[in-house]
Amino acid sequence: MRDVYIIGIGQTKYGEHWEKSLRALVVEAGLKAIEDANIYSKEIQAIFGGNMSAGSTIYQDNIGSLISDFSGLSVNRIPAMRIENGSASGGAAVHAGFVSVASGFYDTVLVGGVEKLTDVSMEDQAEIVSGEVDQEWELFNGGTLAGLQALMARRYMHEYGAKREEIAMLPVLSHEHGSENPYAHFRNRIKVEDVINATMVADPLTMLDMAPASDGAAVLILASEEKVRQIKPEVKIKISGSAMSSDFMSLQSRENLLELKAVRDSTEKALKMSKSDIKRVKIVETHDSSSIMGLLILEEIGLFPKGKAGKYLEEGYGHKDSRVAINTSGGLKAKGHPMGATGIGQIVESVIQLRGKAEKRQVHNADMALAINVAGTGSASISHVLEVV
Amino acid sequence: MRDVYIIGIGQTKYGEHWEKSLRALVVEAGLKAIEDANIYSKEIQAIFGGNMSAGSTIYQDNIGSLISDFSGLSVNRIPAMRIENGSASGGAAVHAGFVSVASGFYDTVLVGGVEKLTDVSMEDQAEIVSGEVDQEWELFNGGTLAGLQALMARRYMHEYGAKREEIAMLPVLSHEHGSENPYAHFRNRIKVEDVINATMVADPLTMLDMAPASDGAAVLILASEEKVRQIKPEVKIKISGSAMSSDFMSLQSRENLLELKAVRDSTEKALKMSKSDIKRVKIVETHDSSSIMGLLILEEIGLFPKGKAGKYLEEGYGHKDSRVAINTSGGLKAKGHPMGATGIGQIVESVIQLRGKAEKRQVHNADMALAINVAGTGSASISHVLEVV
Amino acid sequence: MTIPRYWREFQHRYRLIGTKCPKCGRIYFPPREVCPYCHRESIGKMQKVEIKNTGKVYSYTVIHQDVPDFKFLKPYLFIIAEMDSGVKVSGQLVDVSPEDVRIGMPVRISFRRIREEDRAGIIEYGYKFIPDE
Amino acid sequence: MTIPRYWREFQHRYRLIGTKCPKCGRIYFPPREVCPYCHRESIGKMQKVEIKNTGKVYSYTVIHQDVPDFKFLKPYLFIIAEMDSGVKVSGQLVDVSPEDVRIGMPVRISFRRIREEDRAGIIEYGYKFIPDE
Ligand SMILES: [Zn+2]
Ligand SMILES: [Zn+2]
Repeated sequence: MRDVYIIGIGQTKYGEHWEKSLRALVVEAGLKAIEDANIYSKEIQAIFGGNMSAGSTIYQDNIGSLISDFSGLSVNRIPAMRIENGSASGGAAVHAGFVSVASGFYDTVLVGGVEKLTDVSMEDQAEIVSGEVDQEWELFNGGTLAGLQALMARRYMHEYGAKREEIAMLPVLSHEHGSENPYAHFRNRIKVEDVINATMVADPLTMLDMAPASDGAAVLILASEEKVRQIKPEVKIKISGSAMSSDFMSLQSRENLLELKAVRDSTEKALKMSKSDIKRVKIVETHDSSSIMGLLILEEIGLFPKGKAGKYLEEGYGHKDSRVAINTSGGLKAKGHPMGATGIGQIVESVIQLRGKAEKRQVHNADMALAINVAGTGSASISHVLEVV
Repeated sequence: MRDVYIIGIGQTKYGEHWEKSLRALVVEAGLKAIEDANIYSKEIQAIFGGNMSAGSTIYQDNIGSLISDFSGLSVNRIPAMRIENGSASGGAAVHAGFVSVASGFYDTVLVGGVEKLTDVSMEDQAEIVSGEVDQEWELFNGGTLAGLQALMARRYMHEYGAKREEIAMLPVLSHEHGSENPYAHFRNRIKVEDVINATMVADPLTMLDMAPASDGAAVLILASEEKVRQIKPEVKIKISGSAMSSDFMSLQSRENLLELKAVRDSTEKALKMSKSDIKRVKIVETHDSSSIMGLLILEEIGLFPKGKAGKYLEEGYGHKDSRVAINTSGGLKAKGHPMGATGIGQIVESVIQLRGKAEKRQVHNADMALAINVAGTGSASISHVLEVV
Repeated sequence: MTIPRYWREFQHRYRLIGTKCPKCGRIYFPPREVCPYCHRESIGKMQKVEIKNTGKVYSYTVIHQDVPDFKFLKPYLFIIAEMDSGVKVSGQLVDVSPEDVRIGMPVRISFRRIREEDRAGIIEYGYKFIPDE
Repeated sequence: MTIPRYWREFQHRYRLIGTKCPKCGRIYFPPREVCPYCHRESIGKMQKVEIKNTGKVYSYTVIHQDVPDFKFLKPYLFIIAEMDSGVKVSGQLVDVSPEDVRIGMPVRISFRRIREEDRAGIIEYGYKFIPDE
């Protein structure tokens, strides 16, 4: 297996882009990434496009061709496939791109994710976002994605005696970091009381526990060792671990609501591949589609003891100046959650940090980052470890 | 690059499966393939799922997790991603699976495609099937998939002086072969007059020029050389070529409506990879989403001169007993067109032929097959060359 | 939800039919064609079983979202119950006010209307939980 | 089609706005942010151009399908025209009966109602072709 590097990144601001179409968003991010990599379009040998919901939002399928065409790449006849894994579509696309380069099949590939949600009403958004849970046995009965995650939160408080305030710590942290990220959907700071007193979504989770439905796109250019030698980037960033795992789709099928087996497995594998361990990781992007999901992930990967993540955050862990910085991007909560782009955007942030270009949110001595992208209530998980080499 | 083999196949009958859900269909085909390969589920290291329209038909995304879970594979924590490329989703999934094994990343993977269309009305089906053309610049104006292909047919008749009857030859041939395929959606034989006089869909194309919207699933198990040595299959079938290419998404963007550049490119690359050429191919599965698409593909890959495919079919070419057998499965027209499964089903048929198990539709001395799976009016194309080794 | 989709699972929903693996004895709801743990040994051998309709609240929430199909119910109680037969089942809980719900509370399953009228214009029925005391 | 989607492309549809690559001179419709042939040299440099509204029928069909959004028009003429400015444009052809349409026939573009009322309840306008003689 060959080493895989990230030589280019590009992203749009996340948020409500009424004036921009799905294709305009992904093209904007794609052209930035190609420029950042300082390569010619002819050097790109394949496209892996992450997108969850274009079929439901704009009735558009065949998204791989759409991305290839409007990025001006289809005249090169390169393969362009769409990868869909719900909220984890972006991470899955990165994993697919990684496999294709690591294995020696390609030298340079573009991984691009996009989601366009403001083309439909807020009500339809809630249903579309729930497209990744089991439609027959969860949503049919009223079990929305937020509702199911609320069941996890309630059980978490019950089993571990965790306080509501502790769960609210993650959105507070995400907003604090997000306030320094010019690409973030929300840049305001919030307090624990704000989270608890916000409009209820699914008791105990409020609007401020939940990631917003954002429009946005994020793109990476991946390259082999050989290619990197030609390009000579200032900072050489390697994907030293990439793994994807699965679990039962519906929450009711799992023995333990608070165990995210796919997350544990993908993270262990990615860390093992990178010959590292969680203690060496300086930056973690967790998948806080809701506060509780973000916390459960942090515990599952061994960063905090079970049931204690919120308490640790209260003590200052997770802040960009602490031993491990969490969601320096603002996370899904503040940076935003354009599903197909989310997992790719986590890695864009990691690269910015590893390049030392994160300005006010820069983590000192950032040399290793871990990004975790999850579908639904944990049915799929993709973990990536990134290192400066 | 390592050799990749097909060690297991499974498919459902294609057609209207009112009583079966999307997940039931893919599980049925998947379990058959696992049994056919004679392996244990634990040996499967990754899943590549092809599906086009579940987001629009049953509001279900996260299809990779769905397939993994209900096939009983999610407890193995394997990666399970959905690949979507419109009507070419199945072929794209096979290509992704091929890359993952050829490159040495995995030894055994499952590639499964499924589509479930009878869950929505016929009217909605027409719109959903058109999800792979450009929604903003084609369908918005009324340009359905069938309508766009009709524009190709009209231009074909105009430029080459081809007769309407010649175009109708492909559905006639597909139905003749399909009548012997127990998995086919339609098993009746039809005549040229039947095609011409059927209900008009988009002038000059009638209902009998167009592939039906079918429910169905098809699954392959791909394996490395090492794995094949353990399994010791009776007939060793190798994917000797696999390539995917892209073209402009909308028909109006192409200089020549009758040139399928992606098809030519993917087929040339696949044949080159297999160190072969079109003259050695005994069996071709062409993507006859409509008669005209099927014919244009046959011409583009160099099997017949431009504008003459129908004439050659009239002379008996393409019949299973001729030099090159076309659509022995019945093609998309008679076997059916469950989009996510279609490209995989083409390869299932090729394997049945290469194993010599096609009974009444068996091609003599079948040792090499070519399957071509296309999106929309040609925006993406995947070609696979299969050989007995 | 379209009519074929709805009717297809009607039996399973109406009588709470799951499947049991004859090899390891595990019971599954929703029903499965294959046991994830015994796989090949279970193919074609899974048995239909009716899940006993009593259990206890395992976790609960009150959903306030404006989801088109469930707006008329808003807010509604949604729970996962641990059934006496071992499986977990998620669904709405009715005939009780949110403040009286507790984890561990006995519930049973009852057949009820799930939504007013969905996008396809049909009124859909299925199971809901009610307090069992 | 939802309102944001509809309005976003309204200008391009109403005035038939495409883009031109300053490097190679190629004109594109629908508009593109980047020229596929000149790529990097065209990024940020593509120019908006109004496509001249005259051209000739390149191919045509009469669509008889029951597609929800276009049922009220059924059957309707749909064509690809080769415009005098070089690009091809597809769209409906109106104000002529199918038997009078020929490849090569001069047409021009006119602004018309595209559909009665779509899923979002809006009446949508865009370009259609009419005979030009
Ligand atoms: Zn078992
Ligand atoms: Zn140019």
